[in-house]
Formats: sequence, structure tokens, C-alpha cells
Amino acid sequence: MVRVEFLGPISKEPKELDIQNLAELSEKLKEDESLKEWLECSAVAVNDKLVSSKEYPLKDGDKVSLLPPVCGG
Amino acid sequence: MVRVEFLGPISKEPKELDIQNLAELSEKLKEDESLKEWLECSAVAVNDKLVSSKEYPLKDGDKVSLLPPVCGG
Amino acid sequence: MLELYEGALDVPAILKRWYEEESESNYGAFIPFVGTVREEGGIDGLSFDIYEPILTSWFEAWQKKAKESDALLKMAHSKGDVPVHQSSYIAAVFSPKRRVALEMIEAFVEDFKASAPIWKYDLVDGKRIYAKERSTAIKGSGILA
Amino acid sequence: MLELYEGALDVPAILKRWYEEESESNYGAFIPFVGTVREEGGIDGLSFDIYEPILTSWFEAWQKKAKESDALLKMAHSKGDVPVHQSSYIAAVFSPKRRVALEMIEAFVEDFKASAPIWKYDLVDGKRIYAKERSTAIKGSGILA
Repeated sequence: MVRVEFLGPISKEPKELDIQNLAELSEKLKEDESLKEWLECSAVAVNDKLVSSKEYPLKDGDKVSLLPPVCGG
Repeated sequence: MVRVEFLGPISKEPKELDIQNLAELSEKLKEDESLKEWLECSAVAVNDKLVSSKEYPLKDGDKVSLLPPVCGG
Repeated sequence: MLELYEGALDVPAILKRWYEEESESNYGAFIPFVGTVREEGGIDGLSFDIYEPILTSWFEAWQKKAKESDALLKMAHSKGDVPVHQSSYIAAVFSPKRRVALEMIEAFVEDFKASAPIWKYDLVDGKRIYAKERSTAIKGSGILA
Repeated sequence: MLELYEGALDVPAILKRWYEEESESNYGAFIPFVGTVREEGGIDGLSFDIYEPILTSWFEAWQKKAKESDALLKMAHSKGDVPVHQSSYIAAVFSPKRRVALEMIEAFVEDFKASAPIWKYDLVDGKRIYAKERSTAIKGSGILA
């Protein structure tokens, strides 16, 4: 299972999903209409490292984080 | 009379000179061999304002300052 | 060198401590950048969420880069609520050289704004409102869309 | 806003006072630049001569320029001797805006280095040696040559 966390202002509980890569995650999350705007503007980290490809493979125990637009300072 | 001051590391006493402009001052100061290197690298202020032309006129009571290369901080 | 605090920062105390920590390190230039909450749009303050694991690795990558120029970075940021006219952010660079310090503080602060995993909310009438229009999507965002 | 001190600066005290002076002014960014005497070339310290009338007018021209961007400048500098590892210079900008502050501190410090009528001497074995090779001729120099 892969744990998916939604950071900052995305008010969603974490999910545990049985998926093999980010492309599959994308399909699952698109089913949730309330996530649509966040998917377009969020970055993705796997095990706390930002990743840039949807083909990124996932394995059992991985943590995926969605990072919406930031504004520190 | 015009008062001429030598600032910072130029170790010269101030002079009182009877001159009409900076060109005349230049002639007078060139007589002092020890000032040669300073004339080449110093800026000139008249009454505490930097000036950029040798034709700058001087009048009785003016103060001319020579400012050698700077390094604040 | 990355310090997170609940609420507003005690800026004089942090600057004093950082300055004194490096007093024998032979740095010629020290440039802190202090960010203070402005009173505007009727807000009572700002509030911050931080995702620490990625903030820490982002900061460590910058520290490594700074070290290559013999420079050192320090940073402090608030978590939670910070009232107007109080400060939520200090970034600082120490360097032997003025030019390195001036260029690094600018590059660091700008990358911080664009990349650090911190989310900002306006505090209005006791509510936390995500400052969406002032926020920046992290580079590479949207791959799940 | 231009402060001259005999000897080394008390950096924490000056930064604290400046920060607190502007705590209600609604500036969002505060960037001090602190210059510290480096131990190098066997010097015991640096010594400074300042020509105050022209330094004051140079600073006031910058203050006017800062005001046009709603920013504020403060500056402190040492006169006389400053031992190694102590500080001789603080320049600071306050601004509502981060970009203005970052650009102004850089431009101000660089123009200060090129134009402010301050002369620096190395202190070696109790002697004051003009730091000629590190000094910069003011723009327009040489008209009397």
C-alpha cells in the first residue's frame, strides 16, 4: 500500500492506496472532483523527495505528498 | 583667498591660495612633486560638493577639498 | 541552522545570537533578511503551515551550495499565527566576501519564496484563509493533472 | 539615520534599536548589511577616517531616492580603530516590498564602497597603513592632474 498525504490548505485526510506508479495515482485522485483544482497546481513528493515524472514507480510503504502553491516568509 | 584641504591619507597641511578656478589650482599643486600621485587619483569638492570640471570658478572664501581613493565598510 | 518557532520571532535575540555565534569565524559580511507581517487588507495577522521534512532537505541543499562559496546560511521561520507588525521569517548569509553575500541572500530569499514548503493564511475574524493568489506553484507542479 | 561611532560598533544593540524604531512603520522587509573586520595579512585591525560633510550629503541623496520607493535607509560606521573580528559598518534598508529591499541594499552598499568619503588603513605593529590597493578612486577623479 502507498500512503498519500495532502499538505497545507488541501483539507483531505490521508489515503492508503494500492497503486504502482504516479500515473495510477493520478487516475484515482481525478475521481474526486474536489481535488481537481489542487492536482493542476500541486507538486508531488515521493518519500519527501520532489519528483517530476508521472512514470515514477511506487512500491509498498512509499509515502506520496501533494504540495499546493507555497508562500513562506 | 581659497582654502585647500587634503583629506584622508594625503598628509599635507591646508593651504590658503589666491586663485580664480580649479585650473589655476592644478598649476599650483603640480609644483609640489609629492602631490603628483594624489592629483591623478583624487576627486575634488568645492564647498563640500563634488565637481567634475577644471573650469569650475572659485571665489574668495571657497573651500576646495581633495578626496583620494576611498574604501569604507 | 534552520530554526522553527511557534508564533512570532524574537528578531533582536535571534540576530544577536547568530552574530555572536560567528564572531570568531572571520566572515567579513553578514546579511540578514527579516520579513515582517504587514497590516493590509484588514488582516489581524498571518498563519503558517510548514512541511518540515522537505523544508529541511531544501535548506540543506542550499547550505551545501553556500559552503562551496565559503559562505554559511541561517534561517528562522514561524509556525502558526503571527500578528501584524511582528516578524515570521529571518534568512541570513555570512560570507568572507561582500559580493558573494549580496548575491546569495537575494538568490536564497527568492528561491525560498518559490520553493520552500510553507503555506500562508490570512487571519481575518478568527478564520484562516489560504493566501492562494499570493502563492506560487512549486516548479514541476501539475504532473498528476 | 546616519550614525558615526568612535571604534567598533555594538551590532546587536544597533540592530535591535533600528528594528524596534520601525516596528510600527508597516515595512515588510528589513535587510541590514553588517561589515566585520577580517583577520588577514597579519593586521591587528583597521582604522577609518571619515569626511563627514560629504558623507552626510551622499547619504541624504540616497535617503531621498529610497523615499521615492517608500523605503528607508539607516547606516552606522566606525571612526578610528576597529580590531579584527569586530564590525565597522552597518547599512540597512526597510521597505514594504521584498524586491525593492533586495535591490536597494545591493545598490546602496556598492555605491557606498565606490563613493563614500571614508579612508581605510591597516593597523600593523601600531602603525596606520593606507589601504591604497583596496581603495577606489571616486568617479570624476583626476581633474587636477
